[in-house]
Amino acid sequence: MNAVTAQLPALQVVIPLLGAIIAAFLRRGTLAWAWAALITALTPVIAFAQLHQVWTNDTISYRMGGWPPPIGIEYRVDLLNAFVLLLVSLVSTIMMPYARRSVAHEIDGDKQAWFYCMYLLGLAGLLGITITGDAFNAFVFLEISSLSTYVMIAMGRDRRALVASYQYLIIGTIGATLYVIGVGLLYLVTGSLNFADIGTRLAEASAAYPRPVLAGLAFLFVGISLKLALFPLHVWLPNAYAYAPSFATAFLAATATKVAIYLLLRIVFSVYGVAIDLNTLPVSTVLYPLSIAAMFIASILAVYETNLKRMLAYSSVAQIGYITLGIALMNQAGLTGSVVHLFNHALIKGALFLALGAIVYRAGTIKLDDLGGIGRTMPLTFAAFVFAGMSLMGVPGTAGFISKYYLIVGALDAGLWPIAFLIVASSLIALVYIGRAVEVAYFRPIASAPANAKDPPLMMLVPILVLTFASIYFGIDTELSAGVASRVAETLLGGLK
Amino acid sequence: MLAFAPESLVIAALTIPLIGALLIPLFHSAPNARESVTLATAGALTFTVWSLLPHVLAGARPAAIDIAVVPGLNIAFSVEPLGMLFALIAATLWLVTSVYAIGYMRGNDEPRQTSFYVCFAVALWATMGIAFAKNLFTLFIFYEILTLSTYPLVAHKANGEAIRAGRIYLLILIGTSMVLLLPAIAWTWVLAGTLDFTSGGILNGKTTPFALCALLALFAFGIGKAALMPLHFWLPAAMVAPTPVSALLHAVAVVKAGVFTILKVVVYIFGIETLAYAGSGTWLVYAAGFTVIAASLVALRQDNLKARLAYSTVSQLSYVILAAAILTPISAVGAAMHIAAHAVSKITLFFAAGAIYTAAHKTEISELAGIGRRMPCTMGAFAIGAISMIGLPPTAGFLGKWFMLSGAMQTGQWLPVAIIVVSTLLNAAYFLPIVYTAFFEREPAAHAVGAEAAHEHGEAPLPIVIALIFTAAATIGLFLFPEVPHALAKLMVGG
Amino acid sequence: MRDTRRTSKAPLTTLTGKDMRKAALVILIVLVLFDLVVKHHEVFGIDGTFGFVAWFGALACFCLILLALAVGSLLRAPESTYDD
Amino acid sequence: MTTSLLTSPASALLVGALALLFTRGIAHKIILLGFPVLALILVFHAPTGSVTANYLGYALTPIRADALALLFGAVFALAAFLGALFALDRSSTLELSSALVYAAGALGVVFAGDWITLFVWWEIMAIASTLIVVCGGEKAYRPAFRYALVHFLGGVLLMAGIAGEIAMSGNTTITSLKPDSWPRWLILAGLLVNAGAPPFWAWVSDAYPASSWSGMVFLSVFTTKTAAYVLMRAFPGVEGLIWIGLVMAVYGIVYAALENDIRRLLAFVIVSQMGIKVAGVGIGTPLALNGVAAHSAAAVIYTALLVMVAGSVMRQTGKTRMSDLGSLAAAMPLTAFACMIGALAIAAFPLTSGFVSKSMIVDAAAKQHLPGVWIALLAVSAGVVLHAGLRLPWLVFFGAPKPRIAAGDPPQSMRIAMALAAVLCMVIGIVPDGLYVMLPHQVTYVPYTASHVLVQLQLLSFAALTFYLMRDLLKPQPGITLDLDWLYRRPGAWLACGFDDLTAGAWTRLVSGINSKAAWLHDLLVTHHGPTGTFGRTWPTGTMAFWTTFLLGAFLLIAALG
Repeated sequence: MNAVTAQLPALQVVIPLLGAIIAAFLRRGTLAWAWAALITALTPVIAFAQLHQVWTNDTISYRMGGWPPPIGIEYRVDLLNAFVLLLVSLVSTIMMPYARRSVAHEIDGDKQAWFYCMYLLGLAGLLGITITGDAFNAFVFLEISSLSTYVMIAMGRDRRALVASYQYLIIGTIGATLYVIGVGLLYLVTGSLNFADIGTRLAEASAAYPRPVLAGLAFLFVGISLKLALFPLHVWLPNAYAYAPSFATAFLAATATKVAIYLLLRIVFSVYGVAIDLNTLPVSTVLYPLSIAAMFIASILAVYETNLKRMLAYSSVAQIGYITLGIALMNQAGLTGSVVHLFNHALIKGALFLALGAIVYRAGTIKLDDLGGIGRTMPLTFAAFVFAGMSLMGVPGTAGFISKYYLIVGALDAGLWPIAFLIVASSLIALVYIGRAVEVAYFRPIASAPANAKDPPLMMLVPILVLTFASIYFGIDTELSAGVASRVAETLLGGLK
Repeated sequence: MLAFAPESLVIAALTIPLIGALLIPLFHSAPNARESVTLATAGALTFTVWSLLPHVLAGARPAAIDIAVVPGLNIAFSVEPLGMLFALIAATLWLVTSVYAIGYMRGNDEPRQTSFYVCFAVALWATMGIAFAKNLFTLFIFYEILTLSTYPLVAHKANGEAIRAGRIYLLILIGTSMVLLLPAIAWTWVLAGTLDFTSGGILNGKTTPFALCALLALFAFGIGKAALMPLHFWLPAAMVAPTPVSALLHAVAVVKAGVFTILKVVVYIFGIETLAYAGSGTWLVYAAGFTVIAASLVALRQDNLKARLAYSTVSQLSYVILAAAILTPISAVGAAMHIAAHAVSKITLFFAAGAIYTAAHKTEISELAGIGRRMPCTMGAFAIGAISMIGLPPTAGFLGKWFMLSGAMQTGQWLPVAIIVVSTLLNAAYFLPIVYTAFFEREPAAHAVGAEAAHEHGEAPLPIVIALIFTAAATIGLFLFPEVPHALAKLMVGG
Repeated sequence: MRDTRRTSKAPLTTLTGKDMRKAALVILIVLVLFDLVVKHHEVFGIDGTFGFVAWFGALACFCLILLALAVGSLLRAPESTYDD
Repeated sequence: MTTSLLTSPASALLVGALALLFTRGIAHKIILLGFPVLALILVFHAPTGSVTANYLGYALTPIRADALALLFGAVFALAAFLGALFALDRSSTLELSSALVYAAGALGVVFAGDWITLFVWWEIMAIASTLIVVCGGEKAYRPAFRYALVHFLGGVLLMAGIAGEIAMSGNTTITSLKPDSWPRWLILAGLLVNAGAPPFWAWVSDAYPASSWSGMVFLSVFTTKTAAYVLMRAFPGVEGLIWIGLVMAVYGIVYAALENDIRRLLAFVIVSQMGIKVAGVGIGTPLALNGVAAHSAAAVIYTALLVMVAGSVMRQTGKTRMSDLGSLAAAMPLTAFACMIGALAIAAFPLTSGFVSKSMIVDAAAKQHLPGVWIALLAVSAGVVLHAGLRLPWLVFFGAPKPRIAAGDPPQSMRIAMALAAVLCMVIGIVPDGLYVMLPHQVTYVPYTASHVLVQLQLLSFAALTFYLMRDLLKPQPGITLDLDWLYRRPGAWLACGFDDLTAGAWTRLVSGINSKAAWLHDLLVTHHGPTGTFGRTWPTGTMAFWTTFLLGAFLLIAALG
């Protein structure tokens, strides 16, 4: 048993990676789904075991192939990435039962196995980025996850999916390239690829080569910003989310951007922050305006969007703005808000996109104007949408509120009360776009598309309800979300120079 | 009946409406059973809340449930006198309104009655949560639940007007609470390190008078349910809702939740003495006074009965705010008394408006000529409610005004006195014509108004009449026997 | 004068008659002359003087009528003034 | 305690009022007459001393039966009975029921020992009296409305004053006060509104004539007299009241002298009579207060009598304007006779009630060495001939013949009521001791001295002489005399309307402004944020690459500069 425990970090990535390869050989969709579900279900177990270990003991350092860092690749699990690992794996697992019907509905039979293969590959990539302690290794996983994502998006029914995927591919590649340039610069000045190791060497290097160190940060920052869809580098996201298969959208929305944010946190706080006073770096300077722009512009875009998936995609951009705003605040409450919102938003958006997927499944459209009365024909699904939407708005008693509350307190602690107002004001826009959907769904006469719709089968419904419940529940019991997040923030800030 | 521990009664009060809300949809296709569930729930809640009263009067502060959501933010409940009073009003009037609603919803063949009753029960649940909240955070949660659960009731008719009203309702109520109230709560937390309602307040010596002033402004305008101008217009808009909603929620539960919160914030967060000493509450007298007068002036112009009542509500709510802003213990007692007094009287008026709508399908005051002869009980009750609105004895409206005047005169504040004097006249000016029209004007001859309008009718259905006679009697009864609210209000200010 | 006869049943209507006018004059004079007999307890000096109340009553009434006429000329308005 | 509250005369009348609503026919009439009688009996059985109660933490004295209260209680109950008798044929149940409530309110005020109880009954009176005015018919609506507003104004001023007084002194009992603090000024103001003092006196002549022929009897009795009663208790000897009272008295005379409508004329007479009482309160000596008490008691009866006469004329002829009336004495002999008695009483002719009461006030002024006041009161006494004393009976029942009016004396119950009132006026005047023993202060006063009788006869006869000589100048003219109510009925209304239009206009502009701004904002947002807007449309990949580069450059630049 101990032997297994010791190998957990490797298993976390290896299992889905190998699973993906096997999935590619399974011809039948259902079988592939079952396989993928099984593999996915293993990942949170591992993640939880690791989190438990990190919570009670200390950071796990796993030497890939037995090579000691910094020469070998180190898998390094601390509270931050244990938390993100658990989030990514858990949300994916919850979503898996949903996948079968939805994927079968949207993707032709022979391609389904391929889809699951890509999905597992993507999952492995995301988990890999999160778990690895090596900058270049992270790049590799970034590419793995990105490539599989392009494929998944391209498998969408809509022809525009191809364009969206293609555009994402170009942008994603640019981002990855910028990232790798940044890593290269860091390697040049520090001679190391290991995050922790770079961190210890960076202070010295920075004194010697201040410009390249800063340039490295710039490349890393912009590269990661592309992946996490920081405004105005978000434009690939709405289309990618809108035209990808429903399940893929939900999966990506809940996990991909979160992992990118994790990477940003890692670079800023664990690499640069431990070496250089963060206040001298332009991170906050850049993040404040962009975050606020994201919160407002993207939210307003969501208001005028008639395609519900695109609407939620814009909403994601706005929510990412909150998360980056919390990073910009760089204090305990703000950072806690950031991390906890990363968690909460994954649950909320997962629930919302799954609900939309169910609507696609039953009513065949997500054009808001065609969905009159959907709330009455698909009561449970839409009720889930409403409750998750309330969480998105940050209604107190829901998970979304906890994030906003920490962000506001963070802003007030930093003495930036106008920002506190901006946070609450922008969350009001969420009320508008969610409210708009609610109006159509409940108070319009039943339109033709939803007329024959009904709640989806249990396999699909349960994940929706579980995630919705979670997005409410974590507004009341926050030990797992805010409790961990607050310790994460403590650790991140505690390591700062 | 006293066998129950007060703590379990608190929990019961907080779960009964929710259980009701979950049970009601099960009887979707059996209206009689469904309404029985509503009545049973309301009855059980009323019983529970009244059972709590002796404990609270005896000085107990039963607490229940304490969940730390995040450090410092607890969902916790504790019954203090003002909350007790509010819960008593809301629960009792819910029972009455349920009787009324049965008559109204059936009499008017309203659609979607199941969801109507469900939302009603949830709204009452939220009201109980507000009443018994131990701290600002808990109160805030239930405040928002109340908004969200009443939104479907406002938009109930699902026509253009109702949807528009629903939008305004949500935007104003959620908007103010998010943009102003939430920062106010966060700020309070940053300043005081606690959000618990504490006798004497928690902000004494914590910050400058100017900051207190700003914080009070955030609270006063953030609590949009209190309908302080210029954030009042959701209330008239919400009148498109079915009358039981207007009656219980927009004359009692929702709006009273607003002024209740303001009163609680002034008494238990700021502390009357802290505010009075810092002089940070003066502006609120102006704001509330302006609302009292301006809303009355607008009410004068309304021909639609419910719109006039709505503006009257706006005006009367600011009475409570005004009373709180006078910042004396005795005027705070007045504020609490006025919450109770206005509740029973305004619900009577709305009941009457709904009875007229049900029996005669009339909504405009100008159409009411002579209706008092056809519906003597309804219009008699209306007259009693109107007298209470003007604030004359022997009706409940006298009580709140009395203590407000006492507080204002005691501290030599002339503006509140002048406001009350002027608004008394204005109240009379817009209520008396209705009573006159109903009782003394001649009903237009049938041929003059067309066959359709000359609709032969008598009183509204029996449940409606029973409900409104009850509340009208309560309006006088509260004047004659004000001991319970008065004792609770005195306990609130610690006297 | 026909009028006098018709209303003669009412005792005071005879005031309009010529005789009654004379009688009234006599009464007035007699009333004033009584001042010679009856002792007034004076308080302000003037009130004990001969015929004070008589002339004062007439004068007061005269002044009040003048005042009324003045007010009337200023403030009389048609009955329809306030008709809306 | 509870039983004594239930058996108080006020409660009895409330029960009667309620019973009246649900009965018809003979039972209706029995209740109408019986309950005032019951109230009268209960007044004399009122528990001596006081009854206390606790309300809202205040110690209340709902019943305090002292000499003054008994006097006013008895008179009010009596007047209620007379009014009910007079109104026996009145068909409006609401008016009669309100009248009993109104009388109950007045009795409640009379027996109230504390300010809160007083205020409660005070407002009950206001509501009930408004209802009585409204029952005067459709034309009564606006006057009733103004009446209600004025009384609610007075009520709220009184309430503010009482609240302040109790909050400051902690004492609820009605005692004599010096107007030396704001609350007390407010109390005084509230009382004076009901007393018909300037600047709010116009409500009397505005509302009373609008009521029905029976309603005005009740109205004339209670509101102003209770105000006088409370003023006596609370503000005796406040000098300002003397001048206010004299102004009221002169105002009443002057306006009555010009008035054409008999009921409006009587309304002015009421104000004028109130003026003398208010002045008496201002003098404030025991003699003056006894005079006010006695005069109030007397005035209740003779004013009621005159109003009954006017009511009879109105009911029988359908006319109230003196320019339309005249020489009614033949057709309505009993009414005419009653009118003469009332006129003599109001003029304080010896052997009538006015003589034995009013002279106490005049004498009190003399005894206090207030020459100006004394002279003014004397002049006012002379001025009575200008209205009710001579002008009214003259123009209505005698005087120049008018086209024949077919009318007779009113029905029996009304005749009995008038006769009873007339007899009372005479009985009090002839045997004043019955009234004097009920007065609050122990003062020996002998009305019938030769000097006193002579003074009064001289005064009245010479005043009458002047009136006779100038009678043509005081012929009834159609029209009204503008009063202080002009201020709120004309400029006030214009101002209100103007303000209303102004604010409505401003509001409309504001709303349309906001709407157009909102529309503009909406358009702007759509241009930029709509699905095809600047931000909303899908950017070409090159643009995205550009922004990426831009951000990279910006970051580097900031880093380099920072």
